[in-house]
Amino acid sequence: MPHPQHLVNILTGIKGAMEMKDATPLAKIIKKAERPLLVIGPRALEVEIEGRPFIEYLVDIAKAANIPICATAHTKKKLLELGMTPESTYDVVEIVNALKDAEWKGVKGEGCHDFVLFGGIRTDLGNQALSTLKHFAPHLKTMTLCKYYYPNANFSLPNYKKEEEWKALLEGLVAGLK
Amino acid sequence: MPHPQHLVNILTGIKGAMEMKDATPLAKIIKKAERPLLVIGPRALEVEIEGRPFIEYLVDIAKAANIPICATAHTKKKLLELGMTPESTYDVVEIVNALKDAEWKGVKGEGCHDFVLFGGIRTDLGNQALSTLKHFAPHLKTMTLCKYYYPNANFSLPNYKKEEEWKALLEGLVAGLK
Amino acid sequence: MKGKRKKEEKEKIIRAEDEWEPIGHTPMPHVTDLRNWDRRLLETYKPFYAPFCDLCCLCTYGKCDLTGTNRGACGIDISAQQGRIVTLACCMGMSAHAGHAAHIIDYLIEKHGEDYPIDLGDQVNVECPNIRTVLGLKPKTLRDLKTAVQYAAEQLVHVVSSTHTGQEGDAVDYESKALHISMLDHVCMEAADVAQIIGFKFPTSVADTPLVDMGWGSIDRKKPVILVVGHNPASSSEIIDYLRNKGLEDKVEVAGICCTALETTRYSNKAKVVGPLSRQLFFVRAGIADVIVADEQCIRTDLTDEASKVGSVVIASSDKACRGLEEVSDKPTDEVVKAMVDKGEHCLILDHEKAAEVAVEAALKIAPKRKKEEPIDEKKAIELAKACAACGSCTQVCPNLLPVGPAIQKLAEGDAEPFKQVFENCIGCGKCEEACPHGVPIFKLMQAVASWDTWKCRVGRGPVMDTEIRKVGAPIVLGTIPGVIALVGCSNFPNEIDEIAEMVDEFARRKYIVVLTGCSAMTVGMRKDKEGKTIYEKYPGDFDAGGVVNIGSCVSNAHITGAAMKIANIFANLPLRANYEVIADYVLNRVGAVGVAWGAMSQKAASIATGCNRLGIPVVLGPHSAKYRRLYLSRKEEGDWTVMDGRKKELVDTEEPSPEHLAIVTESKERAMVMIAKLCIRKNDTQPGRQIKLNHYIDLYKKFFGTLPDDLHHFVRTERDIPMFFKKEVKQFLQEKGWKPKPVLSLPTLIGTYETEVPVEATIR
Amino acid sequence: MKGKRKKEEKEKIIRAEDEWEPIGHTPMPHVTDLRNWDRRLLETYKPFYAPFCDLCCLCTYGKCDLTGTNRGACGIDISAQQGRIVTLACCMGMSAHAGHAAHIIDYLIEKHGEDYPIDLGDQVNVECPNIRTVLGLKPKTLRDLKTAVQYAAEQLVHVVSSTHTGQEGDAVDYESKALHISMLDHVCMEAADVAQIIGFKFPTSVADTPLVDMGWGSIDRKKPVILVVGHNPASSSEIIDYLRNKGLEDKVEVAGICCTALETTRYSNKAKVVGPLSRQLFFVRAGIADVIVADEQCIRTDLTDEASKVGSVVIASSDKACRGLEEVSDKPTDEVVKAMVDKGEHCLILDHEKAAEVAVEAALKIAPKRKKEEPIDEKKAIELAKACAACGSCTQVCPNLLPVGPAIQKLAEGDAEPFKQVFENCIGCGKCEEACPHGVPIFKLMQAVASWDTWKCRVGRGPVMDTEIRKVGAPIVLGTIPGVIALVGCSNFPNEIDEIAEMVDEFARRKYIVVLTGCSAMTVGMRKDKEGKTIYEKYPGDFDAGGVVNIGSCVSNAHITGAAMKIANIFANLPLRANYEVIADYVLNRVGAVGVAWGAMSQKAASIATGCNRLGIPVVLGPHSAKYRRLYLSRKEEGDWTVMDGRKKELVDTEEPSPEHLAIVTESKERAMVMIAKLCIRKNDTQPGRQIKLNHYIDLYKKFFGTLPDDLHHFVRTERDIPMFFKKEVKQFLQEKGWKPKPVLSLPTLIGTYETEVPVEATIR
Ligand code: SF4
Ligand code: SF4
Ligand code: SF4
Ligand code: SF4
Ligand code: SF4
Ligand code: SF4
Ligand code: SF4
Ligand code: SF4
Repeated sequence: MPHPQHLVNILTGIKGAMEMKDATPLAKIIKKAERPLLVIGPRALEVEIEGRPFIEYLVDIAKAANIPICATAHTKKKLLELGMTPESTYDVVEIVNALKDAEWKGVKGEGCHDFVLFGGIRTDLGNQALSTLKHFAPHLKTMTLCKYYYPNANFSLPNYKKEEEWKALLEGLVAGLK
Repeated sequence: MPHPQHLVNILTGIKGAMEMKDATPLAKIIKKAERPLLVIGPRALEVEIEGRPFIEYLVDIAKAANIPICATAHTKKKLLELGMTPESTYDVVEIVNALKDAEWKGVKGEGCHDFVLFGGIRTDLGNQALSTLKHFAPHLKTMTLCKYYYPNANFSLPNYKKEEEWKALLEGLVAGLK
Repeated sequence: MKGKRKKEEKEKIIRAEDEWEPIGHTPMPHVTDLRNWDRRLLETYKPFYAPFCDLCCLCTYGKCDLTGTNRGACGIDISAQQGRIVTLACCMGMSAHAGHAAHIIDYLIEKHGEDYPIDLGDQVNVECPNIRTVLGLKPKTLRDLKTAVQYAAEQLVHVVSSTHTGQEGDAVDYESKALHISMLDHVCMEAADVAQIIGFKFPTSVADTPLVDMGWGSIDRKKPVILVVGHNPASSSEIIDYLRNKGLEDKVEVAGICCTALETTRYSNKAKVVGPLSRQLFFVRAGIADVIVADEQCIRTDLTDEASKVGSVVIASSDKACRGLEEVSDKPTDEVVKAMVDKGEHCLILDHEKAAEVAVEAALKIAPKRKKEEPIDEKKAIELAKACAACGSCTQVCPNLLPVGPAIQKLAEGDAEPFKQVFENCIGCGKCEEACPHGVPIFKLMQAVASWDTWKCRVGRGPVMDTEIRKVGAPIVLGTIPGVIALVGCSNFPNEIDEIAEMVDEFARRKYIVVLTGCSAMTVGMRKDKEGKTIYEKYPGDFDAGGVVNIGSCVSNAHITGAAMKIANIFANLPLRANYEVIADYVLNRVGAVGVAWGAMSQKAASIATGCNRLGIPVVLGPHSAKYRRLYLSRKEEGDWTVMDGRKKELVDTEEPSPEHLAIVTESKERAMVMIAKLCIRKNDTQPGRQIKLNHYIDLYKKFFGTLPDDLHHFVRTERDIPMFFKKEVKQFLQEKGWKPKPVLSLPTLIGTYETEVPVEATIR
Repeated sequence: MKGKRKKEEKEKIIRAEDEWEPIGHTPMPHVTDLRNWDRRLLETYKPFYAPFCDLCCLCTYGKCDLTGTNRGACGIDISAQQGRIVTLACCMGMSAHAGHAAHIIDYLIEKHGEDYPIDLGDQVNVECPNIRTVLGLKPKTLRDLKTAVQYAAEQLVHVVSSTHTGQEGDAVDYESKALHISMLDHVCMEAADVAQIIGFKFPTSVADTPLVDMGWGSIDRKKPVILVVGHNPASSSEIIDYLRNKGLEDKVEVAGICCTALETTRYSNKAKVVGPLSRQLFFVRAGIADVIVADEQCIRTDLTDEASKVGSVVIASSDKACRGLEEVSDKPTDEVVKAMVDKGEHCLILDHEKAAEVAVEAALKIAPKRKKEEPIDEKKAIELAKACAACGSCTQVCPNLLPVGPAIQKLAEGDAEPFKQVFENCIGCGKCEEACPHGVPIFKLMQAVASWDTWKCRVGRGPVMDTEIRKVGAPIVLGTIPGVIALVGCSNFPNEIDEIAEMVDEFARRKYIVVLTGCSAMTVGMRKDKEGKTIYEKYPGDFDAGGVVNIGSCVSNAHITGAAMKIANIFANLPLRANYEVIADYVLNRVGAVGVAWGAMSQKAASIATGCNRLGIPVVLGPHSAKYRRLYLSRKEEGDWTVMDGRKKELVDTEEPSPEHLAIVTESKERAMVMIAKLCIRKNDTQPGRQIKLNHYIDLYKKFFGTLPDDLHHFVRTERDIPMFFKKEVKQFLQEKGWKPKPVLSLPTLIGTYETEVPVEATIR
């Protein structure tokens, strides 16, 4: 079990995220999902990857695989500007609270999601939200797209030291999902 | 950080033992120590490796590298029977309490030990005792010779599933130390 | 075991024969007496758990891995375990205030006698609404306050007991216990603050309390400086007295950090406020203080070590934080001072008068001997920053997730701005400097980017006056004052100064009533607008639309719940006495008050917030607060929003999720503001009132999110609820959503929707 | 803040005018009043920490990594953090007893009135030594017991408060607080047990209390079976009463697990003891009970789930453990019974009389409807064991580190012996079965290897009689009775039955006085010797050399500390009243008592042991107890063993490390026995007494280790200390060690070696 980026959120137990370094298997996993969801948080507005906002990569991913979006915090506004209408707007804990419920009808009213991707949530809050899902949502899998390791996810990217590696992974993912 | 054998003792932080699978580097590390000590606990009397008591392997190691012994619990009696007089007899927490003190004169009166090997201590008690040393004895390194992973040591053997692997390591160590 | 004798005993304690109000159903409630109310609340607002650790390490059976459906060796599951930890946290928080209360009341009894009367001036008749409502006692003297705290202490025993291995095993039952002990936290805070107000003669009947100087820049470092740190004004007021008696008030600087600062400025407006907890280590390391008097709570545990490094001496003065120091309470002052001056010895003095004398005498002698270093300038900082090897360790350990390393690298290149940002968001924990393998003196660097400006803080006011309640009661309940926003707790987290100030500004401008306590009350003053005015200079201090009120220190939080209770009492005429369920139900359904604990970090914040929750006041928390492990969230679409129509006595499905949550974490200040506006909505709003509330909700939502709120249809009951300004687009939106009118109730209540002895009639007066 | 008024208040509470004894220096001590005593103790017996986790997760600044020299974001270091967790654990433990005491006293006041007198029969005049010594109060009535518990509750507030973030920051100060609250634990236990004894009229003046049947085999499963679980006899005694009144005592089986079992047999010797906590899950799953009445403490948190699986119904009866059940205290009995019988509904009844009625009526109706499964036989077990795929999961999760998997594989091969061993060492946590991916019904398998034999347990005795103290006081203090060994706590760990029984046998045979409480008192009876006799049948029940005394339930632990205090009082004539330091000093230096908490696992055990430590009684713990994180160890060669010679009033370096440790973990029963014998050594031993003690120490050491003790020279003061039997070899050994004679003191004391108000004269009477 590798260490998360922020030691302050560290080691919580014996079930830790699988670290994913390659885009290809990740894309496969995502494609296999029946009802995926992409949760986009506000750090996606602030963080840039080689000059391009992280949120645009996330939008690319959503588009590539036709994944509905839940916009948390105030990300909705930017998404609209990018011409992407999120399927729902919640606080991150609210969407997690809904996802916990296997009977929930999901953001599209088609049933609860089975695979949830997260991007742009603070590491501490994100890891806590993922903790809720790890414990209480056995019916779904989670994955994070930020450049940090989130131990409470099922799949997580590693702690990237180099931006270009992160970028390559995200781009690879977009390509793989198309 | 691999998991310890007994999950009940698990994950305590971010500093975990280096898992050692090969005898050669281990022997080197031990040889480099100036004042090593071997602490032998009572499980060494009960556990057998392919019919031979674990304690005999430990005695072989002590002899090979001329390492003084601290016998904890009631192991002293058996050691005497094996013709090996331990340099000291303590409860495991007592020897650890002494080892914490960098000014201690050691079991031979020559100064505090810089490298301490443990064998035959219950996993839970052993890992707790190692925790004390991890936190409070920066002046020494610890290593365990039981067939379980002790996260609080500096060096630990892995969780062996197969006895012969453990046996091979111990025998390799004896050979390497001679 | 409710028992006849037990009842008699309670009646004796609360002086049942005093007929100021009829006695309600729950005088001095025992742990389980309000359990059904809690269960009803938590049916709508279910505990939401985010475990911070999958393991339990509370007994030697463990550690147990409780992941998912695993149970511990004692049989406990992960939900109950979270409830258990939350309960324990609330006990720790509550006991901090109960201990403070017990101590200060004894101290004041020693000074004034136990018959010393409670008199909060002619503007406050309902002097202790929490004690009245919870115990059923109308306290008249210090002794009565002591009685309230003793009762709370007895309850603490039972609640702590329930956290023992093999006791409670159900999450909701743990929450009920957390709610109970947190309700009692407000009782203890009230007892403590009221005791202090009367005992130290703090002002209570003026809204425009003085403005005092704030900031390290305001301290004259040439004078001897005594720094008081913590929460308990016993020692600091003795210091002021000693200075006054000796005519030294202008010769010695007394500056405070954390709540003791707020208390001290209530006692003397020559005292200065350094700032909140987040500035403690920074200020101590700056070496400005000659003597530091620490009392209790929020004191850095490495204080003595840090003080020694810069040659300050520490006097610990509380049994709660003895810090391993030798007690010298009974030694001659001269001897003690000598050891401090000559050998830099810190000490423990449990006698406050003695502590004060020693502090002043030592400061007078130490100051001339010390050469206090001036803060370094930017040039020097740039030079020092060059030692950074960009290893990233500092960034990795920062609890506030700040980009410390990159900012230092920028600083080394001559750009101080990023590091300035870091400092402003910094909670001052010191982890970064500790972690740096290259010895970069990060705190020293901060001196160069810190503003040495002086700000203003309005002195804390204490309880809201009855006259004010009378004036705002109707507008609040009916909704024409859109809400009361209480920024409480530590504000020791993300972008504290800017974010808190921005939120306060936004809501004060919108004519909400904004109240503040504790570190938040300081923080908010640490920003100036373009004209150089702080928030306190910009807005009046009245508890009225558009007012920004510094209620006081942390224990003043009880006056916030107290104000809500007083609305029920003074405006709606409901008796408070032992009438907790009715009052909480009233607040939940009719008083648009919202707590905001943006930077809450400690166990006290947990119990303060949880105490608000039991009373029906929702609380919005900052992002890192997910680490508290538990929220109370509803599911607006799946939830059951049925209430009793108090007039018609029939159940009505309102379909309206108001207030939507009881405890929620939001991710950004934008989201928080929108959530706050929404949480002010109450079932009881009049139609004009609802219009105003929705107007703000829509306006804020549009501002930050760009569209109409996507849940707006849930909060529009009839077309008359729609704000004029947005009429057209809202109508269109409602049509798209297939909206249908919903019932409007004038007396919504939960009483009658669950098993309780309280009759529905009790909700009407 | 010691204060005049505070003093007056205390004097009123303890009725200073009652002149039964002069008032000592610390009536009703506040948290810091005995701090110097603690610091003195901990100078010799330094806290030894073994962190169970490197992290702190107590506030939202964290998790903080505290490894080595790292500090938390609040400034705390790993040592202080350990002290903090230990303090919290002791608070949890103490509050469990304080809550129990508060509850049972109120319950009994309701029954008998608050003036109900304390009368423990003509053999006990010093009725409450802990309350006398700590508070300075000689309690006369139930009301006085309540007073003691209220005082303890107030102290709890301050101690819990100190664990809040930003409060105490020093390990030794935390330990002092843990010692304080644990001393009060003994006060609360004493109050609880004395209240129970007088309130339920338990026998107190007989040594040979009856023997009752023990073991699941002793229960007639054909009758309706009511199982009582927990610690609080309120409901179980009401059940007995109800059965008696209805003439049903022979028609319904009442069986108990944990301390409630011990209490219930004190009330009715028809009641049966199932066994200790470790058998709870096993017994519940066996489905023998029709109704389970759970009160408080030591109740599996999954009880209702497990009961449902086998068709038993649960009545929860304590506010401490409501378990999410609906409260039906006020519903008609018929209705409640019907829901239980028809729908298997569990419920919460907080009225004990009602709970009893419901329990009996429900049991009568449920029993005929249920077909209780017979335990499976070995053949069936072998078959079921074949499902095992040898995956090792069960072995990996066992908190007792048992080889579950391999034993099951042996069982599948037809060899039941290893699995039998596993069962005997099993603490019954259920983790193995939960972890098994192949659904092996491990608990069912246990039925086949469990002995369905019946054993005997001697009914608990309560306080040691004054007459007994008078008889043994001199021999104990002078050393001719080599020691008092108290096996306390849970004994829910390694090889409990065999190891505890073996230790008891060894020391009883050697004519030590052996006392037992709680689960240990049951466990020890669960083994028979070759003649089929249990320990209780083999040894007399007197508190005298070679006696094996079941003192009672967990709260009876106070009678063990109480007995030590009574020795000081009755034998040495020292006043107890508010005289804690003097009494503790006496016990430490002169009373050869040792506690053994072999299977201690919970927070209560932590506080019980820590309370013994403050009084100078060393405690030996089992190996897993290292997870308590803290021990008190001396370094015999490096330590300073100087004491005051009370007669000559001069400091003497005794060079003798006695007692060597205050709290130590030993690895094996062999080591434990040797350590126990050694820890009985006291500075005050006469020379014949020391000979006897050394004789046992040497004899045990040789038996288990094969040589003379290698630290023997430390404990031989003069040649006259050497036991006859070993004279020659010891002399030779001493010569090799370069031994020289050491001073022999007749009045060794720590008073005078540290700062205290107590004069040395106070140690002599
Ligand atoms: S309290 Fe329960 S879950 Fe926690 S360590 Fe003990 S047995 Fe395990
Ligand atoms: S002192 Fe400030 S910047 Fe440094 S780690 Fe703490 S919060 Fe982060
Ligand atoms: S830890 Fe020190 S060297 Fe490393 S990035 Fe931070 S300031 Fe630079
Ligand atoms: S609960 Fe906290 S202290 Fe316990 S194991 Fe988890 S992180 Fe460590
Ligand atoms: S209490 Fe201190 S060490 Fe623990 S998490 Fe909070 S800041 Fe970190
Ligand atoms: S029930 Fe017994 S054998 Fe199974 S895990 Fe628990 S202690 Fe081990
Ligand atoms: S977990 Fe089950 S299958 Fe695995 S070894 Fe144990 S009994 Fe056998
Ligand atoms: S001895 Fe321990 S396990 Fe047994 S009843 Fe008492 S506290 Fe519980």
